[in-house]
Amino acid sequence: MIWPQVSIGIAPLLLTIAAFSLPLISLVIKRRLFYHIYALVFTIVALLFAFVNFYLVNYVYGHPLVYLFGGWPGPLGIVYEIDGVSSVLGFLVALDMLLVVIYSWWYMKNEDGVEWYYTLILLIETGMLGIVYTGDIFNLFVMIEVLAISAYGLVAFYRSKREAIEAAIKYSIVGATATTMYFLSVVFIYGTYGTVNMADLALKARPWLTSTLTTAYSFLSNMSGVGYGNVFIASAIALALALWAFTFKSAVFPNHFWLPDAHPEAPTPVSAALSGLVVKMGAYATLRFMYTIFGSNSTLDIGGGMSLRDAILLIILILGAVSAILGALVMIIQDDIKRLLAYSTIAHLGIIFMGLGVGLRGVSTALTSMAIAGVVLHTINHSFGKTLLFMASGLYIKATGTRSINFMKGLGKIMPVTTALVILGLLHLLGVPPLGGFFSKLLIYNALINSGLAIFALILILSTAISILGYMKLIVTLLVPPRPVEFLGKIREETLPVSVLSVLAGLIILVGILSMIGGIDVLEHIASGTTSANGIIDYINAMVQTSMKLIGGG
Amino acid sequence: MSLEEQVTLFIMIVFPLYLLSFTLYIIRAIRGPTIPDTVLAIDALSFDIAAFLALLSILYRSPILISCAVVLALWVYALDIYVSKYFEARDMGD
Amino acid sequence: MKKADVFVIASIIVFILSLAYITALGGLGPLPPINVRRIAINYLNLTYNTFTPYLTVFALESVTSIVWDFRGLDTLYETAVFYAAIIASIALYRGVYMDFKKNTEKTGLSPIAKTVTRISLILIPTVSASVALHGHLTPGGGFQAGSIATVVIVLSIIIFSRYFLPIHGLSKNKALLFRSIGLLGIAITSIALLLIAIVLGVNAYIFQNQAKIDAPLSFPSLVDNYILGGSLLFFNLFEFIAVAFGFTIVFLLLSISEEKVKKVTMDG
Amino acid sequence: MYVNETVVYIGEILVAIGVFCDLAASIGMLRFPNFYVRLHAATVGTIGGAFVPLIGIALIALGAEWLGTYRFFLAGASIITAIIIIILAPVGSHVLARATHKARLVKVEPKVVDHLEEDIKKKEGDKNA
Amino acid sequence: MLEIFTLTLLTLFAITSVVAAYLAIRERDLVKAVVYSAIQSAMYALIYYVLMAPDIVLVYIPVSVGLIPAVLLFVIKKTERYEGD
Amino acid sequence: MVNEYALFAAYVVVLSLYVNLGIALYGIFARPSLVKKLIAITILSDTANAFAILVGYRWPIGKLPKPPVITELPVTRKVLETYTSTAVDPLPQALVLTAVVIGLAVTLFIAFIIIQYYRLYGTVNIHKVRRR
Amino acid sequence: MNRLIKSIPISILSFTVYIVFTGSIKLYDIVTGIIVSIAVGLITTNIVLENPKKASDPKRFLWLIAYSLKYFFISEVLSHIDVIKRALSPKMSLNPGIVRVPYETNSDYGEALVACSITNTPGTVVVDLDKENKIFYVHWIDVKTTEPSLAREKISKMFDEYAKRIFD
Repeated sequence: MIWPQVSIGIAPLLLTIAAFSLPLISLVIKRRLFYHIYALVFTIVALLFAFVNFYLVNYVYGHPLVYLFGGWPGPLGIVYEIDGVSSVLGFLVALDMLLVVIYSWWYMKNEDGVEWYYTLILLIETGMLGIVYTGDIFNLFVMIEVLAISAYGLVAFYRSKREAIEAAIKYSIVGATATTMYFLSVVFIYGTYGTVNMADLALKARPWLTSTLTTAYSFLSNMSGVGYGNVFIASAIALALALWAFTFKSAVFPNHFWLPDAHPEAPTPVSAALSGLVVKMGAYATLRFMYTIFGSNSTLDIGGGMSLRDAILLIILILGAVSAILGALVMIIQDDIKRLLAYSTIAHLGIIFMGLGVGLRGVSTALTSMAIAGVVLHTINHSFGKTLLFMASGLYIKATGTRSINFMKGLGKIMPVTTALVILGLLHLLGVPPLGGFFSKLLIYNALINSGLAIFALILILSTAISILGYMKLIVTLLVPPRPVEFLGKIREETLPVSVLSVLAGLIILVGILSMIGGIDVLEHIASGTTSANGIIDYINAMVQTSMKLIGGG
Repeated sequence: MSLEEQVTLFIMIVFPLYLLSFTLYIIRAIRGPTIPDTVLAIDALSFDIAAFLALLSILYRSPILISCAVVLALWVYALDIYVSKYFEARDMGD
Repeated sequence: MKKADVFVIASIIVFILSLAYITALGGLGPLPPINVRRIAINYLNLTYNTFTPYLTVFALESVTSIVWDFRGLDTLYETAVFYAAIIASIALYRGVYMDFKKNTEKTGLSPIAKTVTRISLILIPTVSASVALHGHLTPGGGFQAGSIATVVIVLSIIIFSRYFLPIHGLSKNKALLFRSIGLLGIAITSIALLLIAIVLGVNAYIFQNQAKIDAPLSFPSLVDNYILGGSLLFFNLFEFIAVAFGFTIVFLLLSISEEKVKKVTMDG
Repeated sequence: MYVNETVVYIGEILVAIGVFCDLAASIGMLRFPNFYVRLHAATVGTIGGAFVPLIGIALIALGAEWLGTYRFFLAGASIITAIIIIILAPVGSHVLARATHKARLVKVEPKVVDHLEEDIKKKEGDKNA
Repeated sequence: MLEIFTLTLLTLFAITSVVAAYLAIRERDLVKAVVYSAIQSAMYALIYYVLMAPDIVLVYIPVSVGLIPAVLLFVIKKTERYEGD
Repeated sequence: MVNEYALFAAYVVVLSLYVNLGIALYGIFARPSLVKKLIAITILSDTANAFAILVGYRWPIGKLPKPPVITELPVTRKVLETYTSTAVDPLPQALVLTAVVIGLAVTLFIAFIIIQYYRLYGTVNIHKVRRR
Repeated sequence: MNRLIKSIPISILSFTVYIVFTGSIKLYDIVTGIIVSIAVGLITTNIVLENPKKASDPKRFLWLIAYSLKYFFISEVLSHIDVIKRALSPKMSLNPGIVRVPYETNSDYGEALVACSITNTPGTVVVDLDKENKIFYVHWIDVKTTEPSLAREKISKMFDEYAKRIFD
């Protein structure tokens, strides 16, 4: 019975090993084709494992799955713990990265340094899968760094471009500060709770659960003791530091300034991965901290009136709202197509963070689950949509040789398929009904309205309305009758990138269809595994049950 | 008085003197006035600290702490070399 | 002082004071604590414990045990971070080649320093190898030893010149080769028992060192009553190689002359 | 009979000498007027203040039975540290002095004579001529 | 006795490190700043030593006293020495 | 007397860490030179590391704390008991070990980028670049 | 193979360092020590050794030991006392300057030995050297003479003679 367990732990590890051996092979084999195939093979393998995990968690076991590294029980060793949300996101990461790698095949055709590029791409995927799967806050820190440093490297990939290097510097200095703050937060948490395991923390932060989960409690207090010092204050400061780091990583309002520089300057497939996936990791970590560890009725949620957790959630809501508006507003005046898309990313992250802020006290679990389902769905939608748009922008840029929208007038006539797909993607991001984007915005909107946060629901609508202008500008520019353009003859649409775009468009439509035929219910069920009390109990129990098997004879 | 107590007492007596000289070194290191002065002070300070660390490991009765002294001695020498190279050469790699 | 500076300073002071105030309120209890935490006692207890044969590392050093056994995954990915930084730097320098110049007599620092460095070429690698190979017994381990060994690399680049290492057969590509071998060694050690277990049809964990209650395989830990620490020894050895050569790459890249790099990296 | 005691006492004497040298060196560091003169104080600090006490510590460790089996490690590592110091410290001072002189960071003042400066000037004069 | 002694050491090292860090940040000559930051790192290494963390000292001294100043000096040599305004 | 002094000294140490944190943040956000920012980043991560080690320390009251390494062989129950009751917490040390290496990696990479920045802009002073 | 034989002196030195640093002679230490010392020897032979025959001559080692005894117990002590006196006396009697000191030893190692010995005795520091004319430029805290040969007499005659015996 090794197989189902190993598939959880092995996927990121395999990618790391692949990344480790690529430079070694590059000393021997210099064929460009080989690198493409190499990266492709390993991303496909990772996708298989991610799919297996997704399937196992949601359809076979129905409760979170745990892998103990080194055969050490729970809080002693590192634990990978996959619940519904993380299995979905892991699958999304693997799928999206596969498309990015296929697209890179075309995009990196004439670039040098492909072996380093693919090494870093593999490490980015390692980092994201690790973040999503891990059940340990310090391992989360390490994985964030794996992700971050490969991202810095890829942003600086066009080394002779001034803007790229400046963006990389900004990104890396800000990122280094943020991760150090997160490390400080981990130290605070360890100092207080005496553990860095998420499930363990989830139990320790909920004193009321100890009477329900007596076995787990006795096991865990034997392993990692009980709290130490003033738990309330230390958790508050740890959470503040951690959220600061996560908002940096997700580019939410006061800390968004690096994103519009960094994302456009990377090679286009990397921009797609950064905007589509990497920034979501901050939101995912926030979800873990605000719902799994310090969820409702936790240490931070005590006292009358507005609890500290509510205050933090409100701050998250406000920050999300500000970035939603700000991103949409600034997007309108952009002339650079990649910058426009980057600002749109900020707006959408604002929406995601607004969804994350719903779980205030007094809001029912069903509503919170709805909001989290909306967050997950919006993450999926935005990933596909933004990946599509960035990849298409890469096609345009290669065709015209510039990133300015003004020079792209009339490209719709010359590249009809691409433009059609781009319009589909834009409508998707806007939230036009039959497409996926509509349902996620609807879910978040419903959750906000029903939990008495009508103003934020209005802001969501407002942000969408403003961003229509920006998107329309792009669509209109692409569709207007072309002026006599000099590049008319030499542009043609190539098969490979366009087929990747078509796959993404298909996925977008698929998400829409699935949402209509009951996918939302499934997603809400999955999300309730993170938000509801029973879900948390499952989360803790899964870790404890697996760990206790190892203690047995000892 | 056993040998152990006697050695401990001896180290305790020696220590304030060490700290005093460290303080003087640090004052020189911070006052400068030029970079070579600072580096020279750090140099002497660190070699003395290596000896001090060895004494500490006897005082704390944990002999395994000693390996740090070697490392300190090695790397402070390297610091000298970098700074000299910085001033002497046109390029660090030459 | 500018207005922005004042603002920054003020906000930082507020941040610091609030942090200090919160700690003073007992955010972490008395600092430093009087007793270690329960989990620490568990770690200390399981480092070398013949009484719980299925839950122990069989090494004497708790920190190295945590680093490479209890939380080995962290360390693997930490190595990956370091690796990513080096790969990103190489990617920044792609297309730049080292130049060879046969004579190192005229370059570098004073001849006395050169002569003495040659002696320390014996001394330092020996010491660092000792630190690496006793990582499971005394403080130290792969990374520490690797960074001690880096002294040699740095010194020879700075004292002799950038040509010294390539002349004596350690070019950037060779260093990359050795580094990759070290990294692959780490990776293979981490899944070695798993691979053997798949062949034998038994259970095993990734990063497993000693036998567990449901996983019977283990690395050799005691040979002739001498403690080997199981996989820690291999991890330390490979990490030593990987780190030393990783730094070699970094400093070789840093030492390339600026004109040469500019020619390649400035134009598209 | 009293091997341990003797060894330990010798070691303590060496450490005491070391501390004295150390203090003197640090005072010299503060009082001496310029970098070149301070170099000599630094030499006192490294040889008298680090090398000698490290040998002394090695002796103490050999005699200190309460430290357990690892005392040999202590002694050995102290000796290696001492050797490293006596090999590397002079090179450090020399290299620093040379760089300082080459880069003209510090004036050799007060001075009786500066042959190095004279020779450098002579060489430059030869080149120019 | 030993407690007081340990505490005194810690306090001294901590204060020195603050002074060195302050100077490192305020200094306009970047080479000096690097040297000051090396002092600060050495003081932290001593704090780790007193706090019984030999493993950290072993990794920290090479990294913070040795390698990072080396890298920074390489950087300063390749870029510029004084921090403007 | 001892206890009061202990408390005072502990506060001084912790406060010094916070002050260093503040100095480092000031360096990162307010100093114009990128190299200075890099130095500040190293100081920042040092501070976090020192804090972690302090959290894992065992106060030297009664027993002398020891490094987390077993030095007595053979390891009997008694040896283990003394070991667990005197050694300091190894976990923060392991975490800091990882964090130091990660900080080093980031620093190395930022250093490389700063050099490249200078090649392209001719300065590492961001104020000067912004003014252009 | 030739290289292996050539590297034996270095390997022995390396092995000694390894064992002294480890401080124990269990089987594990000896086995790893032998492996490490052979590896270090093989790698560094061509860099470190000029003439392996010299390195395996016991007479030279005896001279080295005699030299170090004389050096540590006489020259070092005297010069330490001198400099400490200067540092502590209320009126510093300084008379510094840089003087030429010629040397005679021929090998690199001899040169380094003399230079390190001069620098390691407080009161004299080698600032620079001229390899072609075989001159050290020594910063001397108390310049008694500016005549190079007399300065050699005062500073480095003993070191130079022993260095010739040990390394030439």
